[in-house]
Amino acid sequence: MTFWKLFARNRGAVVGLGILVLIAVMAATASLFFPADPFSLAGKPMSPPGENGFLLGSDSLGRDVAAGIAHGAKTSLLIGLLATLVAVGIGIVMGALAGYYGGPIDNLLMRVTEMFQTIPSFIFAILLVAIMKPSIESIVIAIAVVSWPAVARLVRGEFLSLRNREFVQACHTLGMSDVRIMLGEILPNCLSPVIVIGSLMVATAILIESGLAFLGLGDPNIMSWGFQIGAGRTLLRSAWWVCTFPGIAILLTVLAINLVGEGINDALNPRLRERT
Amino acid sequence: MNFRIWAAAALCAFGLTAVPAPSQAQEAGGTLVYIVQPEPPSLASFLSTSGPIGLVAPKIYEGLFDYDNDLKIVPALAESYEVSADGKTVTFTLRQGVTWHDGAPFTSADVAFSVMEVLKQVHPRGPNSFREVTSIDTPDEHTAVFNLANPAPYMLRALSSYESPMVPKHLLEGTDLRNSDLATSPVGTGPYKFVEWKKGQYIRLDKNEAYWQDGMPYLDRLVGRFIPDASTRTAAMENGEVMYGAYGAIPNIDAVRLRDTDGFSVTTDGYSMINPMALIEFNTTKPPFDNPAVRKAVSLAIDREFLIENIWFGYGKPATSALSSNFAAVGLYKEGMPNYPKNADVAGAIALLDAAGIMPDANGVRATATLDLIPYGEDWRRAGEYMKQALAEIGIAIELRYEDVPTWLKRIYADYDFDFNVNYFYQLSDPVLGVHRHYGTDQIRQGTHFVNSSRYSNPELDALLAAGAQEADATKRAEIYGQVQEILAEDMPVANLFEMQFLTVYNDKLKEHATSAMGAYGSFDRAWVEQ
Amino acid sequence: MRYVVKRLLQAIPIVLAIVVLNFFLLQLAEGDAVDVLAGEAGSATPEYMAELRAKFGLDKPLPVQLAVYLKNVVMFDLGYSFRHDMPVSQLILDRLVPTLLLMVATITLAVGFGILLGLVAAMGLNTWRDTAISIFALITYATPLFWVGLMLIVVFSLNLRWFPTSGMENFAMFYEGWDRVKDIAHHLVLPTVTLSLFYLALYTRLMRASMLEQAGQDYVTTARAKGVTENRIMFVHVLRNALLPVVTMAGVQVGALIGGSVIVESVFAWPGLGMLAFEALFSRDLNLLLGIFLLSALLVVAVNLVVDIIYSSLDPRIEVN
Amino acid sequence: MTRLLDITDLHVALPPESQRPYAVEALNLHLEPNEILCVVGESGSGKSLTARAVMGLLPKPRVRIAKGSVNFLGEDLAKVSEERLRAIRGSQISMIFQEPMTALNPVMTIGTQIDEVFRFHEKMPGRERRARALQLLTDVQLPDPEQTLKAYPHELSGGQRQRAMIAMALALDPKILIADEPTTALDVTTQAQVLKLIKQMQASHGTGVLFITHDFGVVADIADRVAVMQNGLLVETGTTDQVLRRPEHPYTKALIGAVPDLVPRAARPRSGATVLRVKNLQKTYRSGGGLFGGKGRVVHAANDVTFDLARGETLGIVGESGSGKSTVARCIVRLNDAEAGEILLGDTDLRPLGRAAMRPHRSKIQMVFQDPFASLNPRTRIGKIIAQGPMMYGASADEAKRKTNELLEIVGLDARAYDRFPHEFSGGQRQRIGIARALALEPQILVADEPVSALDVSIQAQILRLLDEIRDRMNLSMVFITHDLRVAAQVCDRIAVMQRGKVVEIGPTATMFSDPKQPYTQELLAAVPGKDWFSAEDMARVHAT
Repeated sequence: MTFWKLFARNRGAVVGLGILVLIAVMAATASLFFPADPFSLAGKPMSPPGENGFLLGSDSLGRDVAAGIAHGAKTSLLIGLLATLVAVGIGIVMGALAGYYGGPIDNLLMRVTEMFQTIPSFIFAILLVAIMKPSIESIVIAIAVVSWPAVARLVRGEFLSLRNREFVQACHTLGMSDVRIMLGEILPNCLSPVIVIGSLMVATAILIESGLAFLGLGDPNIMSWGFQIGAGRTLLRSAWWVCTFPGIAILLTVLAINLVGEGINDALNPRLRERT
Repeated sequence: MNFRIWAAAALCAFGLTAVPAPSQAQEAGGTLVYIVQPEPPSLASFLSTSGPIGLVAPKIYEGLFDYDNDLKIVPALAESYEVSADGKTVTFTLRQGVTWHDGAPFTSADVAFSVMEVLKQVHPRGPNSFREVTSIDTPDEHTAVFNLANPAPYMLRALSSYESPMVPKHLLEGTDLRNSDLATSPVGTGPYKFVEWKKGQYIRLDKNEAYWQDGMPYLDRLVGRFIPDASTRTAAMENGEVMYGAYGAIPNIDAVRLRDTDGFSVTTDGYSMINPMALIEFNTTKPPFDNPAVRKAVSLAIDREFLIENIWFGYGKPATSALSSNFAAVGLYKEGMPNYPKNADVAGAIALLDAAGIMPDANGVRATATLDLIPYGEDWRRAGEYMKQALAEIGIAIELRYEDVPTWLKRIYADYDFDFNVNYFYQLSDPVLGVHRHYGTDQIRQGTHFVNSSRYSNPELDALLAAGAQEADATKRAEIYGQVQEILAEDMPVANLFEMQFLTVYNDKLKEHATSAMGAYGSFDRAWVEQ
Repeated sequence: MRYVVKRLLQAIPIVLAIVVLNFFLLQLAEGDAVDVLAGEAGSATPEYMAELRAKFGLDKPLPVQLAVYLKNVVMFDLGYSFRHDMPVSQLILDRLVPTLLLMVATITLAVGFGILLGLVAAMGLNTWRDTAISIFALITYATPLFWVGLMLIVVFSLNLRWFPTSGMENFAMFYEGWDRVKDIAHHLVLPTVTLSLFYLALYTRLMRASMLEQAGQDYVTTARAKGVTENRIMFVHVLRNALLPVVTMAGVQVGALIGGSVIVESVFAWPGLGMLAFEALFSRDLNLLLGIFLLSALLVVAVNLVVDIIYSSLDPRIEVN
Repeated sequence: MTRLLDITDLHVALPPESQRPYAVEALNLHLEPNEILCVVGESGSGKSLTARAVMGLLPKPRVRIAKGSVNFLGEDLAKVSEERLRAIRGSQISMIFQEPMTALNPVMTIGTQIDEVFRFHEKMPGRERRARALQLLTDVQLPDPEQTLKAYPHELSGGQRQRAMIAMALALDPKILIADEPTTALDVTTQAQVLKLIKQMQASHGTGVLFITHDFGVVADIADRVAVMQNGLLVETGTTDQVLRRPEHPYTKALIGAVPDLVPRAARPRSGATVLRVKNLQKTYRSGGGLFGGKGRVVHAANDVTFDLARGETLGIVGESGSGKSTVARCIVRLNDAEAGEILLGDTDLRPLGRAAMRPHRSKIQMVFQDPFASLNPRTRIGKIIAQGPMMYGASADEAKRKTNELLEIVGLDARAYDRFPHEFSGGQRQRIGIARALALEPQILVADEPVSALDVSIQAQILRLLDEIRDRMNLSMVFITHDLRVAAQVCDRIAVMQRGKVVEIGPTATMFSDPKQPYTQELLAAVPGKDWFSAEDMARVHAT
């Protein structure tokens, strides 16, 4: 069965993908529907949803919450994707080297991984952002730095089991180089679980960004959902819409990504195919 | 008014306010849980004027004086004082029968030690407040004579427990002041005794049974709680878990809501001694703000009322001069200064820029700059975001920068690596104490915080400031500061935005907590809770 | 016992590496503890600040500072927090009990309910129960923590008045003895629920997947072939095997939990280590922050040890030694 | 005598998207008391699902009984309630499985798992249950039954685990024992013991045994009657003697014909030239221990192994699991590094060569692997799998493609295979691809590590034939690793028998079979299942028909 057929068997995953596509479309067309700068003071501050021409209300400065969500989608998705890409990149390199070579290299790299897992990750992320100054780049780097160990462990496990597979040994007997074996032979075979864990990591990254923003560690120049929540959190009791709608946006996105991740997992994981 | 008359008026006021009348029958007993935010680094009010210390330490330590809401002197550890005719000797008569919390008697030796060895040496503002004090004589246990090099009328306004706490000589003498045990377990003469400090949770103070004011304090216990999240502080207030929160502990938006809720009140009383002013510091040494026209354009482009209405929810007053309008009471404030519009004057700002030859490029951008924001809370971020929009209107493109406290302090005051910076300063009870530090050439002190980071230097102004500090005659002094304000309105090294009004939110069951000018920095000796 | 010692010895290089890494990272941060202290104090002269730096030992070259710190750590001295004017060890110990309370309560709740929900979901695979639990798990996972926390306060503290909003104890009363225990437990409810909701989702999903995987194993067929009832198969055979990955996960999560609680500690004013670390970072209280990293690393090592022991009692194939 | 079990017109339906509608179709089969009925078939024949259908253990709801009845002493097991089935399972009908490691719950003691059988079927005080369990373990000849009761599955050897499974299955004296390939995962000597045990237990309890297997040797040793299945259909049934000696159905004939004869084929003349000489090869594995002391276990996987290989010759290395035969093979192709000894390819000692120095020699020794599913990269097209070897040694893309097509033809595959992925091929076809890959570099020596042990018997014969052809055609020398003496007899010119890392005996195949010198060799030969049935004359008759 093709991947898509398997994927489509999970109804939740299809719904999730639908939501995700909608969000992506929203991010891509934000400038069409909300041509103005999302930071611009568009009207009466603290207008409830539906009033004064604000679909989802306005915040304490009179900025359009809906415009913020549309423009922020781009940033939040970007942060999620970039952080995940970087984390997966580091994780694959570390995990591949450790799993493939084993022995002292494995030992060393796994100690390093363990070290990063032993540091309380959220505090470490805060520390990195504080040192690098809050900006999109520093947030991406910080999230990636605290996320890669999980990928590294996963990839290492896959490499450990795959490196003794007969098809890899066959490559050895052909005299193939290590790099080529790692990249050309083993890596493609362990991508499925990496894709699954990566998809969930995107969701986690978006959550971490909102958490950092809550603590005041967002980039003040770029509209993101985390920024909106940070800006609206003290208004939660007086103007619930300012913080709630971006919160719902995060919830929906994270939910959708998780559903899609599960769908990918079901489709890629042959063991589970039989049971759903 | 010459100095003598000024002193006599003060004495006179003394008599009028010596016995405040209770507005309602007090009930003794009970505990007051109030918000202390953030958690203070220590309780050494003789070392630091950090805000949260002020919320706790003045309950334990006392000053020579207290001040009522009209800034009039109220006797505390000093029962009365007398200023000599030349203004160079001030004699304090100290209260008898006062003891430290450990039982030792309070004497003039403690006063001399506190001022000469502690406040003048290690207190951040002490060297300034007491700079004219050359020595203190203690003819007997209850008399302290301050010998001054020059008259220093402002000194009498800096004798509160928050500004100048009296500390126990017998516990501090010969110790390393900066490393004293008193920092974490203070011993004072005040109405409450220090009992316990649970880091991250609360500071507990119990009633001082041996307090010199009979029957006071009314409360059995004070507990200062630390609650990091603003929304939770509001919730705790609503739930009755805390009854008092000052210095914006409850965000203005919530304060406005609680104001309209039964059982809670909001007051702006209790901040008249600190006189906070929100402002923008410009780096006058590099483009674009080395040009006064650009600085003035910024001041013109900002809608001060918008800031107050939408970010501080109506609390605050547009700034109209380099001095706070609160100085009108002592005649130093000058009305009608230009360049401080209530509402944005975009056209005026653009005209200024055009006249200065700063023209827009193809994208309409005349200048670019990075705006640093004081990292003391969300409101300032909102203010920055507003300014970014407002200044875009006049073609100044802004990048916002929000860093943590140490990074920001170092950038602004040590490295001078900034374009302009949103900040707020306490103008305090006299310009000498709170305003001079912005503008004087001698206040360009690299590495010292909250001084002249604009590096604005104007000999003419320096001379005026020096004269103003020593001028005893109120009329002449008003004239001097009038000129100061005119110069600053034109040069605008600092653009004052608005006079801040800090809010105190309290549960209506709590009575008589704002009896002094010090407000939350006061002693709470007369506060009581309706059971 | 030898195993415990061995594990602790193995942990030493990791813990030291964490300390050294963070030591240098923090040097990259602008400003130092003196800047913060002076900034808070209102104003201070450069001379005074230099004096403070000398006192804190911040004027020495970096390697010397590090060497001094490491030397002290080896002698079980975590140094002095100049900001709090207290020995770091005392500060941390004060916060350790609340941290552990929150951690243990959260893990217990999250793992307990996660196992339960995962079990129910797996047993009613593809029924409405399974769907409902999966959706619940996803939503709790996807909702930002602070939003949940604030909403719980609004509903349960302000509207229903069931629980206090914040803090660990009632500071107006200063209960003692048994009353104090009840009081603390009362305060513990909301933060624990908030924090565990997030982790609950992870455990629920893991448990469900693990149950499903184990249910397909050969030994289940064997048990069926023996005529063992479905309930016993589920609750005795499958459950115990399915718990293994959950236990492993719980061990891994502990490190994250200490840091992840920053937001919950902040919202509920819970006096834990997360908030202390957060404050220490922003006041450049190097000794304190390193001390917290050190302690949490040790905590993680200790918890992993406990997890290993639990694991070996669940899985006879793993031998502790 | 009444039949214990009467299966009539049984249809087991597969899920809709499967290749065929029924896994088992119109099956009629019966089992008498005190009889061993072997159901034989290749993979996919439906033999295992038949067993599960009887037990009510089909993976419902996707696989289910669509039609027919399973009559067990008057009850139709296809229709009775789940409750009733459960009561029958374990007490009246019980089952043992192929893989005793996974079939036992890893986290429960043997004692508890046996105890469950009693607890769920009889009311018995704990003390008595324990006594019965002990007795059972004694009956199945487990050493130290007391200790075994407390042991976890991983603490026992494979044979012991299967004995424990048998004890569990026989705990309540069931009328029927279903054994699903119970000895397939075991070594040949252990297999012989377990088969003996099953037979003994069956005889002493009078149990009817439904024995599922693919191995005619085992059938010959154990069966009273035989049923042969193919693609879900029963093709032939009869007494063992009938089916094995006088098969009627062509499929049965073909199957039996494919079973390699235990009588070695005639040895071919040995050419003089020696291509490979292995001298005193030494390889040890250490486990445990580590940085903080503690002595690890040391396993001598290859201990002073010496042999040589002549041009065109096939040397078999035979042994049970753990004997070190695979280690030797891997050391020769330098997948593992031996610590000491010499591997002389011509005049070059390969053993000490580094990666780079080894590279020019790689093409001369190639390997064929055991598992046709694991030995091909699932993400790479067949063409690339075969062509990448020559291309790495400098062949142009066209050249490599031409060569690949040539090789595909040699190994009997369609040229269209070039652009396909491994999962589109059957096990036998994949093994052909594996061979083509090995041949692509035109090696002098082919090391084949159990190349046919994962294949069905008919496919196995084809692959062995292919290897033979290739060897002749290319004048290859071959090192052939196997555990199966039948295969060895048909392929090898000489045989080396290994035990615990040592070569215990080496010599020409015929001598080895007719006159084994070492007790271990004798033991191995004695344990080969079905050796008495398949004498040369029988085989000759089968082939003749």
